[in-house]
Amino acid sequence: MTTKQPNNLPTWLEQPNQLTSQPQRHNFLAHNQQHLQHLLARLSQPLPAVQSKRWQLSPSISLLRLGILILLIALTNNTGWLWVLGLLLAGHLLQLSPSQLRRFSRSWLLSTLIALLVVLPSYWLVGPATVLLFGFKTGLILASTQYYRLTTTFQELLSGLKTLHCPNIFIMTLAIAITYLRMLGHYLLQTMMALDMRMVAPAKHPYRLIGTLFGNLFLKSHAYALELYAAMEARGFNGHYVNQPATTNRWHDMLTLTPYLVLVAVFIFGRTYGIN
Amino acid sequence: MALIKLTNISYDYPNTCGLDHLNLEINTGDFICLMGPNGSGKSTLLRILSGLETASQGDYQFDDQAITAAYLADPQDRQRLHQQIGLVFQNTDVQLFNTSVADEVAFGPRQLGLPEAEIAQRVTDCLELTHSSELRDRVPYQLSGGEKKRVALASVLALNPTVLLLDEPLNGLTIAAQQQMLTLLQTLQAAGKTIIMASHNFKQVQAVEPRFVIFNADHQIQADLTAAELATQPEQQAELLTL
Amino acid sequence: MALIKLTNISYDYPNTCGLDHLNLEINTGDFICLMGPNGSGKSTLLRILSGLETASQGDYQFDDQAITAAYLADPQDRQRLHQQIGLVFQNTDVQLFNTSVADEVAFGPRQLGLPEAEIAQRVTDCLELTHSSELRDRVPYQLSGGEKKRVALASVLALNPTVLLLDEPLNGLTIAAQQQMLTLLQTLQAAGKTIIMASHNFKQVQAVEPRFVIFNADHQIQADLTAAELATQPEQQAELLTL
Amino acid sequence: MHIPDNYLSPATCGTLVLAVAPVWTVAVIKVKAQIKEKRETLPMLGIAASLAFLIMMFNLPIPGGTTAHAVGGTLLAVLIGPWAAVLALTVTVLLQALLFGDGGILAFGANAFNMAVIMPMVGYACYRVGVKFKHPKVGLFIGAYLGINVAALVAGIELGLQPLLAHTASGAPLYCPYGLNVTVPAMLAAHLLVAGWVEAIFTVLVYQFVHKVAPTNLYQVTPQRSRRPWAYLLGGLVVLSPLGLLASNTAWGEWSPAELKQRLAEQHISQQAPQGMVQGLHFKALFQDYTIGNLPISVGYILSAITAVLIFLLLMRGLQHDNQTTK
Ligand SMILES: Nc1ncnc2c1ncn2[C@@H]1O[C@H](COP(=O)(O)OP(=O)(O)OP(=O)(O)O)[C@@H](O)[C@H]1O
Ligand SMILES: Nc1ncnc2c1ncn2[C@@H]1O[C@H](COP(=O)(O)OP(=O)(O)OP(=O)(O)O)[C@@H](O)[C@H]1O
Ligand SMILES: [Mg+2]
Ligand SMILES: [Mg+2]
Repeated sequence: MTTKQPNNLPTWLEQPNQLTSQPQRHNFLAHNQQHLQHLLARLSQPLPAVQSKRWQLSPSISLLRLGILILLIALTNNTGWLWVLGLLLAGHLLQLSPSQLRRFSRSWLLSTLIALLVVLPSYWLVGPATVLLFGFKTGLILASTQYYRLTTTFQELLSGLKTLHCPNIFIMTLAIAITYLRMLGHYLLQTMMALDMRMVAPAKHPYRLIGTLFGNLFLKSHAYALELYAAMEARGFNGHYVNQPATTNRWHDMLTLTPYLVLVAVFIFGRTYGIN
Repeated sequence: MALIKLTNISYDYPNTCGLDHLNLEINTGDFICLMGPNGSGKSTLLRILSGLETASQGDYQFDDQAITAAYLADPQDRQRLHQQIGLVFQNTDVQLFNTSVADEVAFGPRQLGLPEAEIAQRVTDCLELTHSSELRDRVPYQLSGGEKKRVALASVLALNPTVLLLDEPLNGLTIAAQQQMLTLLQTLQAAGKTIIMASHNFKQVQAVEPRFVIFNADHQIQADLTAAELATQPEQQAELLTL
Repeated sequence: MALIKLTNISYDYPNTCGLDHLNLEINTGDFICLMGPNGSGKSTLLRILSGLETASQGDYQFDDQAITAAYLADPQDRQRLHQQIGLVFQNTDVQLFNTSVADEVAFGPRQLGLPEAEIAQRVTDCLELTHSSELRDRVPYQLSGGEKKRVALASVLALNPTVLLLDEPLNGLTIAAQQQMLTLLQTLQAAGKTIIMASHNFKQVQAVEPRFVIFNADHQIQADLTAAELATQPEQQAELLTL
Repeated sequence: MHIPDNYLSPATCGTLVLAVAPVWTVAVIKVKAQIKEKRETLPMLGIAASLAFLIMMFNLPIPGGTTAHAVGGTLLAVLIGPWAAVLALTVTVLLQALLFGDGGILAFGANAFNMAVIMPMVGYACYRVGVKFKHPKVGLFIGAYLGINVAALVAGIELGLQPLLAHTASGAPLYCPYGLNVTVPAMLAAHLLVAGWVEAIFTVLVYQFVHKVAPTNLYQVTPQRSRRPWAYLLGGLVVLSPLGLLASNTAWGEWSPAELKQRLAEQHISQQAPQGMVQGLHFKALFQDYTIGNLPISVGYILSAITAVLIFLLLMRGLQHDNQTTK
């Protein structure tokens, strides 16, 4: 094998670079890379964070349960009621593993704190009772959604929505969106890294760069859309996701839902007797 | 009767030419290797064959059925075509979209509605065939380049298509893995599958004695040689070695 | 004094190992070829060298400067590092994001604030060196696989980095184009650049007589041989041929 | 912009879901037609949803050292068409609510209304006007800026109405405790001053990129053939208008200035009704709280709704392109 005559390099390529460095106030690329990495870590989790073997709920029921719980919390102004609902929730939380529970508490406390900060100034407007009630209710709602998120996978969410007769076009869009979020997120992350490698000076027009980044992402995703969809079709996809048949027990489902149904009944009829 | 018959196929991208008046016949059980300079149209041809694009001009017959834009517009016909033709993309990234390798491979069979036991069997088999059993529980997009290639092939194999289109499947694999893959493809061919792959690795591919279809830089087919023909033409062979 | 010095570098992905206690010294003007099985950690090493990731453990010195997470967090230091190190990604798709090939190549020099005349000069030179002048006005994401590889190299070259990291740059190129690229890399090495590439094409790469750093499947360095050493070890050579 | 749970009363949330439902229906019909013409619209919907998600989580630097993020409602409308954008953004909002804790689950209707309906529609309308006057970019810029601000305004109103709609017997608010005088200025200030500009600049730059590289990938308006979907939408709105009664003790947002003032005073929030509203609400005098003559209230509502729809239709008609050139 003969190598050809080495081609001559232009002079600028033969001399080493003069290193320059200009101050930069903040690095939005690095910041966003971190965000994306968190998102991807969360998305790549194939199993739900918590999976109880004995007590597996069908996805539609857990979605329903979440809805009922939030609605009840939002509707009532009775602290006693909230107390009961809180106990119910705490019971669920007991099923979490210690590490999960710590994770749960951290994000829950943070989000509740933020919600409280927003309402706090109203203390001077309407007094402490409102702030307390609001804080209590918001905390409970955030806890129940957080619990749902910890125990549910995307696939379960999809099949849950499907069982609840959500229009197919929504489900499809949701399914593709979740799939793509991972792919596009990964792509965006890699592109940002590549960009980072060539950001040898502070960006003069950061916005132009971002426009390029997302314009490029759109076009690429357009092309990906066609290819991936074709690849999915090529593998038998016809607009319906076939899911792994879930092994759930109807009795368990009903049993788990019962306390909630009782609560709803008490809530509705209790009104006439002044319970709440 | 030829399985695939291309007559005068041209494909134009918005501002470049992709393919220029191609004629090609492929029979069931053929093992074809597409070669040619970069940008000569190998990928474009594979995309047309798989029904992802329709030719701007010319006629594509698959199994005596004309594959036209109208044919492909019908979801059922399209699906029927896709069940017979599997494509491994040049950029495997676009092909892997599930959350675990096992799910990835199971996706196709599951869509077909096979029983779970059979799906599990197929997954295990395909991963074994592509030497990627140990990747089973990994997340596909986090694999290394070569690992992705193998998983992509496994996921297409799981559908058991009769025609396998492979766009540079050897890329990014170690020489040993390339040989494994070629051996696997050869076995598939022996089982009656038709295999059409694009590759630049003449050296490696030569071992399985495919029929070489060689493109030139003008997006045309320059030569079409069976292994036997090639053996009698040392100057062609030398040319291919440095293509 | 070594330009790059890695001491006991390990890298852990969330649930797999990327690199396991690596030690490596690279001098200015070296031409290094990383080889090893798929998933052995070549790309991971290149990403660490480029400063895109920081090692989970161990010490990375570049030009007598420790490259740590804290160092990389400083935008100015980061820029200085990136002016010296250029990286061509394994998946070149992610690297090309401008509206035309010419813009793509001009991106880096423009960031540096060079005068337009010089930028134009660099663009022309780089495209010529990589044999892709005719792609000048094309849209990068619409190129074929091999064309993208060449444009990616051109866009990195335009920054004139002293260290070039190339992740499987020969992938998807024809044999002829591979040789062209290797010749170009050799010329760059002769001009004093340090070149570190990952590749599986032992046959082709051997011609430029690089130093081979060989990984094993356990993410460790198994052998580190200069071309001269390799010449005296035919059994090693045979092993590499089928790696 | 994402309203979390418990800031809006369940009644408001329910009403808003019902208000968006007809829009979704029309969107589904429209998009199905679009899919028939262009198959890739289906995957594009999902992709656009995830794109919107990424846009909303991408921090854009703003002078002063902090960051803001764009929403991309107008951008998506221009890229994939307004109706497809409605669906895609709805999915994004749902995804954020259910899986990422951005925005509430009960408040989903409200968030969808603000971000998935108002934003792309207002933005797209401006863009179309811009296209008509041969300045698409100007139209787009104004559209993006207006779109996000109108959405913010609506969100501010939704929040600000809560103390009036839901309170205990003693007048203590149950949900968002701030009145209109706080929420509207707060939302508007943030968006008029910062987020609006960020959104507008971002939108135009991405548009510019796509327009330059692949103008064919932009949404192409197909000449309108059927006006049926609009009819469904309007019909649905007419039927739904009595829901205004259900939403609260009094129809939300439709008090006479006096009542408003009294309610506000009740809560010691403000001794005076906001000046703008006093003037803005004068036209109500015509209908006297929608009770025309001795008709039952719900009929009055429907009549008012029909009137509004007719005015709306007339406006639409005036803005439409003529199919035949009039000579
Ligand atoms: N999406 C696209 N839009 C416009 N032109 C394209 C597009 N994809 C490919 N091309 C052009 O069409 C020609 C054929 O491309 P194709 O990808 O088929 O080449 P190839 O033979 O597969 O090359 P390689 O060996 O590099 O993969 C090339 O000139 C390429 O630049
Ligand atoms: N993002 C990621 N997350 C988790 N694991 C990863 C990730 N990227 C790579 N890995 C794993 O780390 C190991 C090293 O990967 P790397 O990409 O460095 O291999 P490689 O030597 O470049 O292989 P190839 O020759 O196939 O490109 C592999 O086992 C791979 O599966
Ligand atoms: Mg190709
Ligand atoms: Mg690699």
